[in-house]
Amino acid sequence: MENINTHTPQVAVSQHISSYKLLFTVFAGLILLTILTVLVSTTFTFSVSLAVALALMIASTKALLVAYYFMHLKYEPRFYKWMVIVVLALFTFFVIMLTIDYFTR
Amino acid sequence: MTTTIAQPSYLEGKKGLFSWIFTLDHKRIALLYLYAIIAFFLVGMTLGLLMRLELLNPGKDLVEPTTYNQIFTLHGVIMIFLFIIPSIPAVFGNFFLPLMLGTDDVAFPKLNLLSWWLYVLGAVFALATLVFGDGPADTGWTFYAPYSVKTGTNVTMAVMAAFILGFSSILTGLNFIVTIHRLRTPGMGFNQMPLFAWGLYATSWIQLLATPVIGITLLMIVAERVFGIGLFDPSIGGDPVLYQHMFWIYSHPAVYIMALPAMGIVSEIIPTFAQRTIFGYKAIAYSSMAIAFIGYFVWGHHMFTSGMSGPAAIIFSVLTFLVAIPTAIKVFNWVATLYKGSIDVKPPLLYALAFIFNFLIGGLTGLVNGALAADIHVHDTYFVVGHFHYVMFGGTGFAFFGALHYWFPKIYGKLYNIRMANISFAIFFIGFQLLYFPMLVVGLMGMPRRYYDYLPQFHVPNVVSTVGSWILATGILMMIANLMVAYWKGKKARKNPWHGITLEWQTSSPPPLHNFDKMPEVNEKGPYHYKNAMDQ
Amino acid sequence: MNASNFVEGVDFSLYFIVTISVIFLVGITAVMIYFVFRYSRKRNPVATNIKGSHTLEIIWTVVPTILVLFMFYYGWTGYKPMLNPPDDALEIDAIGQMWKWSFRYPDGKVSDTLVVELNQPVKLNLISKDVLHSLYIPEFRIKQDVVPGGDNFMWFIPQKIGKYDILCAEYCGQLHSYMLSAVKVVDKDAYNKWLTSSSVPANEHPGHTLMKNNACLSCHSLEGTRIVGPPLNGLLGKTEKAKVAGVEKEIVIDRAYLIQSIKKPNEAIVDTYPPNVMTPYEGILDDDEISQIVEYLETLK
Amino acid sequence: MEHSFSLPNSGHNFDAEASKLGMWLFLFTELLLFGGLFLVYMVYRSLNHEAFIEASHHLNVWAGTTNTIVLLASSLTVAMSITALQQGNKKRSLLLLTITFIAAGVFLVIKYFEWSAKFEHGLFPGMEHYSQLPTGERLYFYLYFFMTGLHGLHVIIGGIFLAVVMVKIKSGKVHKDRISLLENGGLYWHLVDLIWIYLFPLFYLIH
Ligand code: HEA
Ligand code: HEA
Ligand code: HEC
Ligand code: CUA
Ligand SMILES: [Cu+2]
Repeated sequence: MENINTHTPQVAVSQHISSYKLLFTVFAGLILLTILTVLVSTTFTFSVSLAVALALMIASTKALLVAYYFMHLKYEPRFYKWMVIVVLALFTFFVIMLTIDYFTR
Repeated sequence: MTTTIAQPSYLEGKKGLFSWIFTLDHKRIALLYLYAIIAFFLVGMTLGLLMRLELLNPGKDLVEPTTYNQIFTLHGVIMIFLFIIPSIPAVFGNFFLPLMLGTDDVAFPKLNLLSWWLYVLGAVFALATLVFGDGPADTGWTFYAPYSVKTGTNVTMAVMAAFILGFSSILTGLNFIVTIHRLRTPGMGFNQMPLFAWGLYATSWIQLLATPVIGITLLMIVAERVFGIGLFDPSIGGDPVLYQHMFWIYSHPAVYIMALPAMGIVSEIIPTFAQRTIFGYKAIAYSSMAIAFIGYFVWGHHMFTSGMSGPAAIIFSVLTFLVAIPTAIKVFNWVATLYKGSIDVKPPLLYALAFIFNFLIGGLTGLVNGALAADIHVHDTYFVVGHFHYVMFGGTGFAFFGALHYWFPKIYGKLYNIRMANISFAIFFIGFQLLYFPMLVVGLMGMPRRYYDYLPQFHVPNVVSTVGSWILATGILMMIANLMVAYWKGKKARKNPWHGITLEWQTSSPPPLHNFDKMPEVNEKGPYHYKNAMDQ
Repeated sequence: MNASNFVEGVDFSLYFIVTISVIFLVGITAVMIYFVFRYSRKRNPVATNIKGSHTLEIIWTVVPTILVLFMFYYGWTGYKPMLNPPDDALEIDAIGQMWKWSFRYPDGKVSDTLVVELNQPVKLNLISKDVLHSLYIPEFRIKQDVVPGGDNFMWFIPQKIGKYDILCAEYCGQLHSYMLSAVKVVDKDAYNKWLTSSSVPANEHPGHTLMKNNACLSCHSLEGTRIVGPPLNGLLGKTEKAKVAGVEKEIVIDRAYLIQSIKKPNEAIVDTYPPNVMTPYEGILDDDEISQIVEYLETLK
Repeated sequence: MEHSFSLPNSGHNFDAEASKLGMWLFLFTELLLFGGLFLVYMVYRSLNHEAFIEASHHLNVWAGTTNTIVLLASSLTVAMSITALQQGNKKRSLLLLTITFIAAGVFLVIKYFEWSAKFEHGLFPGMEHYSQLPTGERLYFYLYFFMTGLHGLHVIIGGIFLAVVMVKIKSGKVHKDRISLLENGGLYWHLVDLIWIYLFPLFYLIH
């Protein structure tokens, strides 16, 4: 937490500029993943839990790409990454606790 | 050296209603909150008093059952959403966070004003239930489905009120986090921050991350009422218990929204009146974060009798006990701070000590609630009612009034009558014990809460409790009167009447519009390093 | 002897926690007050700055941690048996509805009070017809929510002859505090005698019995006083105002209307009464039963 | 000589980092707002598994896929418009934002058609057909409307946000060296996209 901020914030924050090429590459990846997830769910038959896991994994990869490149998370100070991790961990804990209750009834 | 042209104080600047209700100055916004919150507190307390009157004897004393149910719901909603959650952060956090950080405002002053307006809007919604629809909600402040979906009273509006107030709370939290990260004065790292700021920091994260969950849950209740069929309805495969999960995912962390700022206040008052550095600064600071974090994972302890699975119950119970540890650490450090201090017993310190005592009873009864077997017996009885009044009112409420007495000279530049403050404190304290201790007893005897009427064996404790409520009311009214007298004709207060050394004491009383005439000096050794006790 | 098999476990966890709590409460308060006097400004004009102590921090982290883990443990051991009813337990349906408890025995007998045999384990299947309730027997130290659509249960072994209160501990609306009943623990002979006796007065109209058993009477009076719902005497032929699909209408009450009012009360909301309060009894009562009730209502003047 | 000093880090001075931090914090609250709904979804799907699969057949996978691609593309153009403005190319930035804006429109139009199809089949909570559905399927549709509805609302809010940004870019209030507002608009828009990334498989792709 110490590293961001404190003394001279009025100075403009250094800006990272993402190249169009990078953005396009990421976009292409996102489209491919979208097609993949549709294909996986419509053409193959997996066991239920595997299908859900796959769909969520692909979605999470996409989300990561969006956050990392489109939202510039990659270039943000470490503190931002920590915040995101904490928020996701928190949500995961909610999921785990609810799962424990509902699946051991 | 200090040949500054003194600016006018924030109270003197612009005059007129609009200069207040559209102000961007954090100090004026804080006062707007203060007046609104005290007003709602009095309304809530009047409702509490009515309940006690009704419960004086078994059978009907005063009101009809439905009215009683509406009264305790409104009492709960007002006390939780309009009083205790905003109380310390919105009033003293707004006023003193920027001062303590040595800066001139919060990060987003306009957002701050918006929060206040949302608060007012939410309050209007909450009170409008008195007039519109079929009267105020009669569900309890927990709005449990399916009753909250079935009842004819105006639940929709009450729930909307809570939703809007939630947003107000989120924005305050957001503002404080950014303020703390961005606006500390040069030389003040996180570990040079006053503990009140730490308390607010931990609180803000809870406000930010927990409140949206209840927001969405309450929207589901609204949708359910509007479409007449919905998500928690078992006849379509839904589960009413899921509502409870969603509700408590927010509402348990919310109890730490109430407690952490209060603990911050106590951590300010004790070193000032002991004139020595606080014992275990880091332990107190980090335990706030620990409470905030663990506090997210214990919500299930409100649902031990709901039919939750055994393994889930175990985990929630263990975690509940673990969340008590950081609190214990704080208590021990406060007491240790008194050791070898040079203690000046003034009203703020009395409130802080009373906080510790009451919070001990509240917290320790919380442990009874957290134990599975014991909670099966005491759940939804007056024991729980006693528990939460001890922590919320005995804890946070006392800390709120302690803070008011501590910072009153800074806020208004006036000093109150100390003797009167001590006397009203004593009456307040005694009334409090008489009012709430019998609740613990009658709860263990098995009297359920939210009862309009009760069996004859519960009579005696209820009488004691009601009598206590009158004594308490006397004390509070005396206290408020004393402060009002001080506001009109109190002696002028010095800049630093208690010899505190956090930054807010370095500016004049009341502070100038831009907070400081002179750059505040940060104490590199930490915010409570007293050089020599009496040299100010 | 304790009133039920759970008293010991629950009370032990309670006493254990309360004892430790009292020790801490008294100890901390005493130390606090002592410090305030011993180090008052008069006695100790110059304070000593003490920044902290790692040893102390560790002690007062570890000791409470150990204590609370014991508290947890005793809470758990007292609670665990509540999850596991014995196989030979007598299963009784405990039905909660606004605002009445009723108990249905395996042979079909329905009763307002729970009568159980001494030392015979009993399992209550908790059924709710409308909102949440919670069946609470303080003397037995047990409580469990009654969730609509859920399948909660509770069990116990009554160990002492006597009569104990049953309370509703989950808020369920207007008459929540009147949702009371009792459990009567009797010996084997008395139990068997009670089980075979008929609780229904010989000359009672079957419709009346049905109304008693289905909680109608907790909301409706039969002689003209207003409780939660409208009084049900002298309805037939009466004209009254009601909202049908949101529109005010004058209704002349006939048989069909009464049947509809029981099956789907929300179709027509009688003026000045709240909607959604009465449970739709369609599916709870069959057509025969409803016509018996209506027959009975017709006899009331 | 000290009478005019300005406090450092003053709240009244513009602080780009603060506004970005504030925006991220706000996004977290949005995430948990939807997070609550995802929790409800999770529990109900696990309790009513077959019904959810059955009900999902009423949804058109192709409409969903198209919308996913539209939204991803709009995310791309927002990200590009930031790059453009950072490089000082105001015109291109505005053009890219216009495309984003149009994409938002396309998304909403497709959603509109999907919703009206469901309305025609009476699948909206409270409608005739809806109330005859088996238990579980009704939950599915309730959640479907609630979650995509809330998401749609966010698309609209995001669109308005971007429109405001466009006006400010035009008038020169937002420019190369003061880009925060555009960045924040972008962040918000990406969040809307992020949520859809999860909604899509959870509602359209259960088989
Ligand atoms: C300010 C608000 C506040 C605070 C701080 C707390 C603090 C705690 N609460 Fe409380 N609680 C409420 C407000 C609060 N609560 C409310 C409003 C309700 C009811 C809601 C409703 O249903 O309407 C409630 C209900 C409630 C329940 C549900 C009861 C039921 O309905 O059956 C439980 C159960 O576990 C519980 C537990 C605890 C615990 C373990 C703590 C702990 O954090 C306490 C920790 C503190 C201490 C333990 C004291 C200090 C420690 C020492 C001096 C050290 C020595 C101690 C040891 C040996 C460990 N609370
Ligand atoms: C901070 C929170 C807070 C505070 C301070 C209080 C304060 C009081 N509460 Fe509290 N209470 C709650 C929060 C709080 N309460 C909550 C959350 C619930 C649960 C609701 C639910 O179940 O849903 C509850 C429930 C609750 C119940 C249980 C109801 C039931 O279950 O049936 C009771 C019963 O006695 C009660 C009593 C009181 C009393 C007597 C006070 C006393 O403090 C009041 C003392 C009164 C005065 C000090 C009056 C002084 C003022 C005047 C005399 C008026 C002057 C007027 C003007 C100048 C305008 N409360
Ligand atoms: C929880 C409370 C409650 C219970 C239990 C209840 N009712 Fe009602 N009843 C109401 C309310 C409130 C109304 C008025 C609103 C309405 O018309 O739906 C009502 C209306 C009625 C009416 C229409 C009266 C009129 O004047 O038109 C009839 C008939 C009736 N109930 C019969 C019954 C029967 C028979 C039972 C039991 C099997 C029963 N009720 C159980 C609350 C209840
Ligand atoms: Cu039934 Cu309370
Ligand atoms: Cu809790």
